Amino acid sequence: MMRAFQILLVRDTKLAIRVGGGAGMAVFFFLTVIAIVPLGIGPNLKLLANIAPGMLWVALLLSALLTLDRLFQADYEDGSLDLLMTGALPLELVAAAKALSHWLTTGLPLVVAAPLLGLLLNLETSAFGPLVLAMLIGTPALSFLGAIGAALTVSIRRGGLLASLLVIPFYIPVLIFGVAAAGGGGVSAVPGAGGQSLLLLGAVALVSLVLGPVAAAAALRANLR
Amino acid sequence: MMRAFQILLVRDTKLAIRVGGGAGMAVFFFLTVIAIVPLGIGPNLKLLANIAPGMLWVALLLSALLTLDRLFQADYEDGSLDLLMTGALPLELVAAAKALSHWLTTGLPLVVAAPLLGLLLNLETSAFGPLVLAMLIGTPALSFLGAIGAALTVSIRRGGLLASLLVIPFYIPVLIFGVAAAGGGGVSAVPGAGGQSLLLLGAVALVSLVLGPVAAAAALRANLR
Amino acid sequence: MSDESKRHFTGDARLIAESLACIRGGRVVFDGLDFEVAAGEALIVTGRNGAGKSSLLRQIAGLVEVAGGRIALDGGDPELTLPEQTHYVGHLDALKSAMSVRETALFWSGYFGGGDIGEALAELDLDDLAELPVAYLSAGQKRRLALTRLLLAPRPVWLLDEPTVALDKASVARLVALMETHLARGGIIIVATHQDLGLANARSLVLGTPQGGRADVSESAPA
Amino acid sequence: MSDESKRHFTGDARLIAESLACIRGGRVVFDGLDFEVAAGEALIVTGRNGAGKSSLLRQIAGLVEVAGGRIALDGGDPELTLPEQTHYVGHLDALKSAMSVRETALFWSGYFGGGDIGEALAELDLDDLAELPVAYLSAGQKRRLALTRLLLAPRPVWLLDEPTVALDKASVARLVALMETHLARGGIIIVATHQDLGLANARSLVLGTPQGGRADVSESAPA
Amino acid sequence: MAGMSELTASQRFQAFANPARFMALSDRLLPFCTGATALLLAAGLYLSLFASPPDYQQGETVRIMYIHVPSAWLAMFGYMVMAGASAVALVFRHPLADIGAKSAAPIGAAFTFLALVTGSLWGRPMWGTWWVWDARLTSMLILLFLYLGYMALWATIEEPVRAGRAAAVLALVGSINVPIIHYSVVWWNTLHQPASVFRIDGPAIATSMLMPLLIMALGFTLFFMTLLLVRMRAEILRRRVRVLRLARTEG
Ligand code: HEM
Ligand SMILES: Nc1ncnc2c1ncn2[C@@H]1O[C@H](COP(=O)(O)OP(=O)(O)OP(=O)(O)O)[C@@H](O)[C@H]1O
Ligand SMILES: Nc1ncnc2c1ncn2[C@@H]1O[C@H](COP(=O)(O)OP(=O)(O)OP(=O)(O)O)[C@@H](O)[C@H]1O
Ligand SMILES: [Mg+2]
Ligand SMILES: [Mg+2]
Repeated sequence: MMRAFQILLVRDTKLAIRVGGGAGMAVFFFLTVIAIVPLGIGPNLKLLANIAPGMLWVALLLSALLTLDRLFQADYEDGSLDLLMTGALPLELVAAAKALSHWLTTGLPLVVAAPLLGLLLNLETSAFGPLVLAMLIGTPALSFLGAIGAALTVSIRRGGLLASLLVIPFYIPVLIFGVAAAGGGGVSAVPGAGGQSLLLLGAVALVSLVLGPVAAAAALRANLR
Repeated sequence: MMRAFQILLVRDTKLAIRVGGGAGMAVFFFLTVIAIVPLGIGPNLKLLANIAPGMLWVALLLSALLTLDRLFQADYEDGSLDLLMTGALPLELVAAAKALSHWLTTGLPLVVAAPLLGLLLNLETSAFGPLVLAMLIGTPALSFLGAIGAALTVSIRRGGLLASLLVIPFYIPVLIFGVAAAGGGGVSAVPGAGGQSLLLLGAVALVSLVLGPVAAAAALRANLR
Repeated sequence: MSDESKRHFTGDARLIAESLACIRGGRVVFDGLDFEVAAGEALIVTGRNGAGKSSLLRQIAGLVEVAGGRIALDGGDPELTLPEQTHYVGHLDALKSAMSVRETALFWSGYFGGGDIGEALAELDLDDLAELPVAYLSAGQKRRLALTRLLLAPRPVWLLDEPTVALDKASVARLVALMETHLARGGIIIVATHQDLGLANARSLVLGTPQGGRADVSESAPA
Repeated sequence: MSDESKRHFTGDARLIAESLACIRGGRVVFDGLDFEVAAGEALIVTGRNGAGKSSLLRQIAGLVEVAGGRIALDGGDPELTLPEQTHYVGHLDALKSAMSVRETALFWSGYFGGGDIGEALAELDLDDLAELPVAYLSAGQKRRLALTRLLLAPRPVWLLDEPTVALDKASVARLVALMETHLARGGIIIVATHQDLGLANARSLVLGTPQGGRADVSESAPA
Repeated sequence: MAGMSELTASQRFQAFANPARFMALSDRLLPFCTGATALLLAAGLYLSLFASPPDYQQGETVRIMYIHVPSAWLAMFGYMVMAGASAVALVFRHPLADIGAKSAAPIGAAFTFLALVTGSLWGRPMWGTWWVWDARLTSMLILLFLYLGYMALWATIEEPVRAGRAAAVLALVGSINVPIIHYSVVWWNTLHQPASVFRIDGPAIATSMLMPLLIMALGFTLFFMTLLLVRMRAEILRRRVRVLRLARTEG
């Protein structure tokens, strides 16, 4: 069973890299989003540094949202999902493998590239450590929670916007704690900026690791043709 | 020929509304993006008002990007595009009809909803006029330029990120002039904030109305199977 | 309109391919292919999987590049391109699950500049299903809906790529009857198939003999 | 592994359906359907388009909800669910254009816990194409690749939904031979088709008689 | 059966995959290009780093100019080569044009990156910041994005013919950006230097600095050409291998 999990993981990652461009593409997209923001809100460096962690997180959410349809939809449309369901691997683990592969090809490369992007946004160097840590903990939650939205909308061709809408509410805690843990402004009410937020972020991430695959599997079953 | 154009336009709009949720979904998505930003960058009202036009425009770009794959990909995958090409309507007009339908279901509703969203972001009421005008002129460019990216990546399943990447450089002028015309910060160097930027935005929009369909048609032809 | 769709096509049209070549994915599929199909004739394209039947049909429909040689409809409407004078029904059904059967037919009829859809749906026994969304159709019903396009607007050349796939026996018989009618009106049909259709006035073209790209055309009149 | 794939299945397994019902899109497709297929037997499901052949096969594979009655594999592996003991080849080919033929076979073999792929590819005459990306395959070649799944891991029940679609005559013969072998090993095959396959040990099930959902099962032994 | 007067498709295809004349020509050209590049770059580096005077305002940092300005020019030149070749490829379907455009992209992207980095390094002492979002810098960043997008498109579409055409369309559409980069300093008042070499009223720059700059620019251009030839040859060989491999899998 672990072999099937691993094989599925490898195949999905390979496909993501070939079809979607994989890691490089994710970073590149992230870069363009980050580059767009100063264009929109003006080149005031102080202001930029102020909102940099927030912007990084918003960009993270977006690149996750834009790639959600990669999770199940292609497999649904070409019939692969039917066959994955007749395998011995429980559907929950199928969903988990796909979410993990999504994280490997979108979340992880962004974590690695984050310091560079922080530079572009004029972030202080001292803020890089907490930022990367927060991203490392928070990004898996984006993929695993995203799987729920992707599964719910799997039978809808081009359900992109709808999936985003369904998922965004789940992303909000990640965003709030993520920004706070990264030392950004965030919702002021979060106390003890760094440590506590990081703990809360970790808790959210852990819950999503379990909740995501289970809910996604249930949603996929509900979408049986 | 005009009849075929109109029939295609109606059909695409209908499909967008049924499958993608259409106008309501676009506004709703826009709303959530706008709602997320304060969470990311903190609830400082002054700051928010400052960057409001920029954020509105960034959100506009994103909802356009997230729906780009709706333009040609479904038709390509199910074989409809093949048949559209054997019709008497030139491929350029096919692309134009699709881009127009994309604007009707994503850009236009957002223009209508913009004042409401400006309120959410604490924008001054006096700024609403220029903002709506700028959006009305700029959003068609997003759909028509977006068509190029969508057409270039039509043969790539889940080309979402790549299409965004290809399109973002073309969106940047729209963003810069759009924000400046809406009275936002924008690239500081843009002179004569309002009027001139609006003219430039208009020029970009006009160019894109021609360039978009022509380039998109060429890209579709290049992607012949 | 439905009267017009019954009119005869100009009797002297001929579809002519001269030393036609096809390259796909960097490999030569066929080359030096010559054939002619006159009005009222069908050309039955056969050959093993991968011989290039679909590629040939797509070339005629303008959907795959002609790598060499030429293909033209002599005596066709000089105002229209060859693809504009063909109906192509390929492996893909070109259906939208969110549209109903009636809407689908209406759309294609409008887009191709055709007329009434009632008769076309009835011909393929879809009138009972007209209000159903396409998502609810079975494979054969979808195929029949794709085939109605042939009847929605009059075009002289029909390109059918394995049209009988998923059809039950009654539907196959219905399709063959439609094809006979089209031929009787002076139409041209090129059909790629692995199944014997029993058309009266048909030549056959065998693609992909083992040696390579060479192809044979032979006259034949199956029972 | 490839030895194991040649082993016999337990000889006394029977696929049993009891007053099975199917509802799709709010409409009853069939109901009160009873049949039994013993090891070594094939059930050929026929019926007009929309009769419910695909729906039945998907029910057995666990992909469409069973609206009433039950379906089970008596004497099968008690550790496994019914879908885990079936190979389903449906209308969709479940292929990824970005993967090569070999990669596709390797993936499914690994996922289903099977073994060597070389023999399976050779059986369907795909070994020459092994390095080609799936995007380059013709319709029939794709179909053959989908069919290799049957050979990649041993499973007693084969569910084939119009498996001959797009296959040329040689491939159909090859497929029929594979089916005979599977039956000889004590496997069970349920195949929905509009074409006569000429299987020796086959019953037939006709779905969707005009009156309504009732169905007939009859013994038959076509040539 | 085949048309007698015409090439058969396989012959045409061989010609396509096998631009033998280009290979022969480039083989003879390459040594000269390499030699000239080495000479010019050596001379240029010596002149710009040691022989030329420091600026009376900028001091030694002005030496960044001798790298920055030629790379910026070649970034734009590279895009024009790419777009020109793309146009030829689209209109005349000449395989070499296709290969040329594809090979020019990474070189142009590298020069763009170099211009961005050197500009950024120069900006720190001159403007007190690594980066500002003014029109020149932004349009240059867009140029990098265009290059990267172009390369990404080539990389994701598997089939060379299709990829080439799609990428050509993109290159042509993106070429609008080149004049924008050049005139950005005129159309918007930016932090960046206005044009001082290519001006209607002659260069506004001291000859002692202009000479080394021009030599460096020439050296960079030859360097670009040399790299382009090498990359095109490699691409042609890669395609030959691909054709051979495909020919081996089934007829
Ligand atoms: C990342 C930052 C920078 C970028 C992207 C950049 C980009 C460019 C480009 C594209 C050109 C060629 C313009 C043309 O010929 O049309 C150029 C030329 C030039 N740049 Fe920069 N630059 C940057 C920073 C700087 C800085 C900090 C300085 C010095 C203060 C500088 C001084 C020059 C000069 C003197 C020229 C030659 C102008 C001419 O003769 O046309 N650049 N730069
Ligand atoms: N996804 C679906 N949703 C709702 N109804 C469906 C769906 N798929 C099929 N149906 C309906 O169920 C009935 C049986 O369909 P099914 O696909 O099982 O028929 P079939 O016998 O396989 O036909 P064919 O020979 O055309 O393949 C049809 O009347 C069809 O309208
Ligand atoms: N999209 C494609 N890209 C590259 N090569 C392709 C493509 N489609 C088909 N080919 C190749 O072209 C050849 C002819 O394919 P084609 O689909 O025309 O065959 P066919 O005769 O229709 O076969 P079938 O009976 O299986 O439908 C095959 O060898 C195939 O590998
Ligand atoms: Mg075919
Ligand atoms: Mg069926």
